[in-house]
Amino acid sequence: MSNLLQIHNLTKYYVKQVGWLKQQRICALDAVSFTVRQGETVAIIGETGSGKSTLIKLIAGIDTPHAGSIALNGTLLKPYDYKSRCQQIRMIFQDGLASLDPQRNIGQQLLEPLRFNTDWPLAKQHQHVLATLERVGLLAEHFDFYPHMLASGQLARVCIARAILLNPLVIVADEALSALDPSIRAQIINLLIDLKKEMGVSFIFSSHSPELVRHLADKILVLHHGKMLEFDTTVTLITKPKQPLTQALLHMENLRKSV
Amino acid sequence: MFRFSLRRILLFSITLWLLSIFTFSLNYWYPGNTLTNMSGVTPAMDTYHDEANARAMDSTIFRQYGQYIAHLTRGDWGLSLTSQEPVFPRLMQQLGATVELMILGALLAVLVGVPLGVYAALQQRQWQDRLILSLSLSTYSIPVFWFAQLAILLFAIQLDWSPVTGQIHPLYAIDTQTGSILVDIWLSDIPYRASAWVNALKHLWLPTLVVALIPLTMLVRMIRSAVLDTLQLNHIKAARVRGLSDRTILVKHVLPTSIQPVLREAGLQFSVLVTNIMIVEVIFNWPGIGSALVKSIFERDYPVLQGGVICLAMLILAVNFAVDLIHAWRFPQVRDVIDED
Amino acid sequence: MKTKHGIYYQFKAPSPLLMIWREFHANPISVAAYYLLAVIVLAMLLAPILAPYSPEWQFTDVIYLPPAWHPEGEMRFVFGTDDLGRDILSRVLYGAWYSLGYPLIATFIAAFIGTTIGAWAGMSRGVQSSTLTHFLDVVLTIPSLLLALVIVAIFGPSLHTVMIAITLVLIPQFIHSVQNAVYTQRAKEYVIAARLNGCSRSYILRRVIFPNITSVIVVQLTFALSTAILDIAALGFLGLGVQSPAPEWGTMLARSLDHMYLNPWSMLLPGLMLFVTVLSINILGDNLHRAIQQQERLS
Amino acid sequence: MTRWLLAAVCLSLAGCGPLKTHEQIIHDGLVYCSEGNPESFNPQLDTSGTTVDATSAQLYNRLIDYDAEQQIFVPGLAHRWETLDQGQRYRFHLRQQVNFHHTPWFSPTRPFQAEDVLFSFQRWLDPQHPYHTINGGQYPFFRASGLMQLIARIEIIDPWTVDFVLTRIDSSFLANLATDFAVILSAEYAQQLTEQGTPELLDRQPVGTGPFQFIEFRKDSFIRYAANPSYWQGKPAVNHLVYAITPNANKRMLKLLTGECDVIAYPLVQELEQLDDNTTIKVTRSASPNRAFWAFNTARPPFDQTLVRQALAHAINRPAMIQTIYHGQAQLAAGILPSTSWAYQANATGYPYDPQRAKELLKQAGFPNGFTMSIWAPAIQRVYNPNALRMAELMQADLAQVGIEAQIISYEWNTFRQRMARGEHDTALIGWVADNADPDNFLRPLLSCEAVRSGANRTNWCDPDFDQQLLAAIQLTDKEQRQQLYQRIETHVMHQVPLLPIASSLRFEAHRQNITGVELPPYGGIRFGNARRLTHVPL
Amino acid sequence: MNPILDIRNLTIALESPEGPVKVLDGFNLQLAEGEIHTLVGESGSGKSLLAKAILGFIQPKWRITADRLWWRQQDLLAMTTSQRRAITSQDMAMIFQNPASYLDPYVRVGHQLEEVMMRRQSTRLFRRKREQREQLSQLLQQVEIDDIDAIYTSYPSQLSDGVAQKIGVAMALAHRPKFLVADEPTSAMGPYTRHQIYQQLARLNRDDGMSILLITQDLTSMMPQTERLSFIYCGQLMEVGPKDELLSRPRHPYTDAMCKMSFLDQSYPAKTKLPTLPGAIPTSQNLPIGCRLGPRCPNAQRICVQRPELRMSNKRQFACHYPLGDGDDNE
Repeated sequence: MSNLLQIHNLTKYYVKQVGWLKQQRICALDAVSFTVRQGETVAIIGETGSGKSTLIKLIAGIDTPHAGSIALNGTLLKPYDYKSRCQQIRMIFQDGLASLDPQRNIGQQLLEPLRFNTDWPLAKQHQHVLATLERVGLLAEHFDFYPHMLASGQLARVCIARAILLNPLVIVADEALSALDPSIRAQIINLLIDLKKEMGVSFIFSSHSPELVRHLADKILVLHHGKMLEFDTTVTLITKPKQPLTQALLHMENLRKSV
Repeated sequence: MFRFSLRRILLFSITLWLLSIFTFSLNYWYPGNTLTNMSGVTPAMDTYHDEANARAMDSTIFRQYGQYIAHLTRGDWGLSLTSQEPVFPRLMQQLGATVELMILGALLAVLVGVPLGVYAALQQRQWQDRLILSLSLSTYSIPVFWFAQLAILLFAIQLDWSPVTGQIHPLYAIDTQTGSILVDIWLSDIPYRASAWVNALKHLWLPTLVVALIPLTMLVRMIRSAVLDTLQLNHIKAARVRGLSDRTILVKHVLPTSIQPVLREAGLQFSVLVTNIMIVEVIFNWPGIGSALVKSIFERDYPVLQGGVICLAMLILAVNFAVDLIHAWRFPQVRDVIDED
Repeated sequence: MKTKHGIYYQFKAPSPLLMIWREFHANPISVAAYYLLAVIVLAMLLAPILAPYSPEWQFTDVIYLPPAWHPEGEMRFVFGTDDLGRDILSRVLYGAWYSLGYPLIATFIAAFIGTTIGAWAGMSRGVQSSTLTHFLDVVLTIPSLLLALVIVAIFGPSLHTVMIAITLVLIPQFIHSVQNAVYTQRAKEYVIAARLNGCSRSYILRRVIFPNITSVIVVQLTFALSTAILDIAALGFLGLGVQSPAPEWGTMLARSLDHMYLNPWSMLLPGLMLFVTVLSINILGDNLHRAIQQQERLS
Repeated sequence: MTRWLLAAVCLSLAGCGPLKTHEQIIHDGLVYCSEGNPESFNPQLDTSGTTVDATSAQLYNRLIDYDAEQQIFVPGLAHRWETLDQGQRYRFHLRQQVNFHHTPWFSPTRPFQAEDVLFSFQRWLDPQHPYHTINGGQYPFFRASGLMQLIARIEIIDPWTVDFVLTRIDSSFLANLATDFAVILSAEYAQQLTEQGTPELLDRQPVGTGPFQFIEFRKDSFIRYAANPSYWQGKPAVNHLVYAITPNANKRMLKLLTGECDVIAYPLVQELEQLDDNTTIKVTRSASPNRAFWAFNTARPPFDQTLVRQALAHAINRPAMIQTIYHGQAQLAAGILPSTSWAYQANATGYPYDPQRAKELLKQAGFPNGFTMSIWAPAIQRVYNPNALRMAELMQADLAQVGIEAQIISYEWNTFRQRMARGEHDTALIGWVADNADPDNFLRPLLSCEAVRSGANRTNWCDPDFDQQLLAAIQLTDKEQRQQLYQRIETHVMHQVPLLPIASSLRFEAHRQNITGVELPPYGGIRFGNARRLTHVPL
Repeated sequence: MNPILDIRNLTIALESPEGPVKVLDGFNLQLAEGEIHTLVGESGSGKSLLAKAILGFIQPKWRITADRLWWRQQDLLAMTTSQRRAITSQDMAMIFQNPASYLDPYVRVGHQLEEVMMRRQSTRLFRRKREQREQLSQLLQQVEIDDIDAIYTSYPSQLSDGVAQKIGVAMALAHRPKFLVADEPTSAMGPYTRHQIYQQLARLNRDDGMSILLITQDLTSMMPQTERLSFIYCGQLMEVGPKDELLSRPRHPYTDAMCKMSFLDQSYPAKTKLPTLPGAIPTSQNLPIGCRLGPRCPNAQRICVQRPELRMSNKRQFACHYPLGDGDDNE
């Protein structure tokens, strides 16, 4: 397997006013570099405020980095060039309800990426949307539904449907699973596992649940205060973590069991 | 706070500057002679040429603007075209009368509106709440000039609780110093001060009521919804769980939090207040800026009109500036939010 | 029911706008206000048919006639006559054009211009937008009536001037609220999602943001309309608005004050019409606002 | 604050009546609600009724006065006068021990003397006089009435005797001298002001010999006068006289009802019946030699065409106006002279309401499709016209019938007059109140070429022939002859119609029942010198 | 030993357009003094409602019935509101999810702390400032906040989630309650912060003998020190019992599924599909009849449309017609 996504030296900071006239840079992400192979699942872990969300946003293209580059299959991705990026990198949003327009029904919103990124006839677009809905375990009827009428699990499925519509190479997700109820989460995890197997897509997600990370990830990236602490395969990190923080983050259940 | 204040002061000065450019350009837009519009000096007067020189009328527009500002800051706001009196001293007296009405109206609106709004919120969906709400919505829709006339008919003519117009019975010889009648009585050395007070208050209460009415109803509605929103907030529930008494919660947490959005909208309410004052002054023959402004349009007395516009606009901007500072001082979190954009 | 997943869901669901409408319709007061306003607008449109006389026709033999229900009234003048013997009913009906029709036109023009500029400002970022925000904040604090007075002073009182003044005065309000609404919308996840879908800017503005701020615009419309009506009436009242013999309600009111002791009817009627119109618009706006909030809370 | 408000409300409610001192203050003074700001505090400078009402009879005296009831001249500051040189010289013997007002800005060192008479007249007679150009330099009444040409010179015989030498015999001289405009100012005060370098204060901080002295004027609010303690006819009964300026007629009436005004100017005619019923209010009606007319600005086309003017005269329905505007309380005018004048012509032919004829005349004049014009109408009440704006609306509707689109223009009273004097109007609804009984006073100030120059001729109509005839009429001493001549003149004028007479109205005044002694001389002005408040009746 | 909190057959019904909906249906809970009890329920299970009912924050539209709602042998339902408030503020406390939002954003943290502390000594109005300050710093030290001065003058928005929750704990502790309800106190936090908070709660339990009722959505964020577990689904109690007992040998299908879905069973290989409950959580308008798990339960039969009895079995209780495991441990 080749290197699909190369992330090089990615840096992002926020400017904060300290006193007057004095500004302070707060690094959200400090020179993070790693590569993702095709079909690989990478988990990003870290405490709150460690830069997980920033990294995901940068890869998805919601934000632009102050330094560094993201390359896909060797070509650099330009910032704000959503048109080319969205066919290759898609994002699953955490909050299904918030990421869907309340004024339009599910079908209209799922047609959107096809309309702007394919030159298919409308009938084919429709067909594709219906097929994708079925693929994520929804029904053709859901095409006409408005977001507020769906339950949280179904919304998560719609979000996944939106992400896979264009057959992307990479899917990113920011804490997409942690807010779900356990019984729903399990269904979604199963769906993701299925889809990954079918599509061979690379999956980058962030989570603070060690169990989930261990269950899904091939590789784990540990972030702390915007710096990359470790990046290695799951097995290596679980068995031989170099950093104590990695140990702590990944073995929380040991603490849990300890009492 | 210091940084915030500095930014606000800067913004305030820029606004004043824009205002000055606006009023300066108005002189050219008004029909007639620009210099006359600016200074009240007509071509027929001997001083016309001196004035034209003093205001650099034959020079570039920038120098004219510079002279305009110089005259403005010097307190030389020109002569009234109808009375040939200097505009500025008279405006200052009228400002006193306007500000008096403004302060009393605002006080009345706050003192009645806030408790009423809070009460309505606490009685949510009870009949009291519905009554207050529907009353305030109806009152809010009454054209103020109509209401003022009805009030005069009722209170002055039918009930004789109040005189029809004016600041005080004209036979009270109160020297006009500030224009605000209560202050003037206080400053004067007449022997019958007490009855002058009573008489002035008899004249004052009806216009004050009319001026306050619409801001009051706005306040009731805003406070009510703000309190209702606040009551839904987590920290209020938490305070209750922590065992604080209802009174403490209301006074120390609900009210301050609810005031915040209301304070943000204070500018809007103040401008409604000023609008009402302009109309009320005309109806009640109140010798304030509003009535002078309207009269000056009839008389095509542009120097007075200009002065009135500048005065009112500056007053509004200053009040907004003050409210901004108070807001930011009281609610520091908001400061950052405002600062960001 | 359909399937194992869909077991608990109803089939066809109303769109959010329809839901707002239903919510709104559930409140009898707002429905009453709605129909009242509809009746007033209809009366305005049909004024040439409904009005028994021309609004300017002077029946000099019957001046100061009280309304028909008054013992001294006459049936042919239902609301009585004014000081020049003109039929008040006809004047009130035709007056609706000045006091409701023209404000409506002004509001829509202002809404169009204001929304366009507001949308542009909301979509653009950085200095230009923040300058505009601050500037608008300042402009908005200046009372609309004061600005209108200045414009009247420049062009002289007439219908045209009043229309220009009111339209100009309303525009900043629309810019402000639309800009704020667009700005808020831009931060919403579904807008970000649309951006990530590769949608064009104009598509995002038209199809994603705009439907979501319709409610804001509608509420602003009702607010602006009541402001416009009251401002035009106030200008008329001050004698700086629409000039006689146009039967504008504010002007009629001001005129009737001269004989309010003798003939209070002629003062009550235009004032009452203003009040009822503005009240129904305010109730409409208020309940619409509440219905929208309710709908947002549900979804 | 709220507590005070409550207290105020409580005080005004039954139970706790007003404080005692309040009654005293009210008892001590009198409030007259006037309709507008005086333009100046010197009636020499202005013919406006508002200025006259506010100043002439209150601040000043004249050499002689006219008693309209007995139709004779009575002594003023001159206690005796005689005619010399067959009527070309008048000698006035002045009253001694008359003092000018003692005010914070002026303390007289000597009583009134011939020097003051000389100053008061020379000021407007002599263009070289240092005070001639101060505050406008227009003396409309004197210019229009011909006094400026009439008086050749004034001679001081001794401090208490002064002679007026005329250029010709003029029967209207004494009448003009008795008008409200020929007031006597203080020469000493003028000298003091010259020294101070503030000559313009002469007409702003006035000093006179009248029953009241000036205290304060606040534009749009009030004029405050105090009784002159050393008035030569005895101190007035009221100590304080306040003119509360209330332009809105309706408000004046309401204030009279609530007792805020004791006397009001120009009550609304249509409300008079209501006021009559009210026992606390008394309305007085008196005949007044006045005329409301519609002046056409003949300097502006198309009003320079007689046909157009005649057409317009036919186009408006004046009888309807008598009903709607005057409520029948006026007389339709046929000619310019009112029926009270001795030169009145009973058989004058007017312009009946005839839209058809108007259209024909317009067609003849070359305006078959009409034209656009403006009607200027003042926003305040006058003796001759209680509601000019509404009258203008009636006319607007009438004119629309003959295809003329009229626009109504109104300004605040003083602005209105100033702009009209500059000739900015097309047509104007205005009027005239005679200053004396002489018919000349109706014609010369209104229509002479001299009046065009002074701005008092609202028509800008100048006919030398007409002026010549007027001059001839005034030099006649035989009343019969004069009457015939005036009839000829009037017929001529009515044919030319530079102005269309509309009506003569009764003069009204309304006051509280407990006020007496307010005098309304028929030839304009209002006098408070003898006004008093009857013993206050507690509520 | 009597439980300090004894709840039997608690039912809360809400008014809805379709009639009353039992959002909490026959709930049982016995909490011993000094016990840590974790209540696991997914969204819509009525767990927050339960917390409010215990603390006495009841809205007029709720209809509460119970065989028993006792606090230390006192019937809470029979009390007046003020008595209830007295008990609540005396003996109970609560900490919340999103701690920062539970602090007044416009008041400095120090003032809010003082306010809560002052509540008890309201009679002594003029307490000395220093004395108060000392007490406060003691309290803050207890929750391991070191930078007391900085915290004291800062506003809630300036605090991190962890610190804010510690403040919340400190406030809850201010009047030494006997019983603490923690409503998803750590759900928005990283694993490490969560660990810290739990450590603190555990220490409070150990040192002061404070009973804790932890409410959570997810077994993974269960407090490790917990002694007993309750599972609640759509307002119905599924299973209650000692933690180890329940996790190792679940009798109820729901308990079983929850354990598996929460990766507690480490035997499950990575990247394989998880066993799940099919379908979605019903909304309160569409609650199934009888056992509310019915439509999603792998073992459900027709009889499940009848509400199963709560069965006692070897220190545990469960409500199921077809329990897992053998009936061995049935006495």
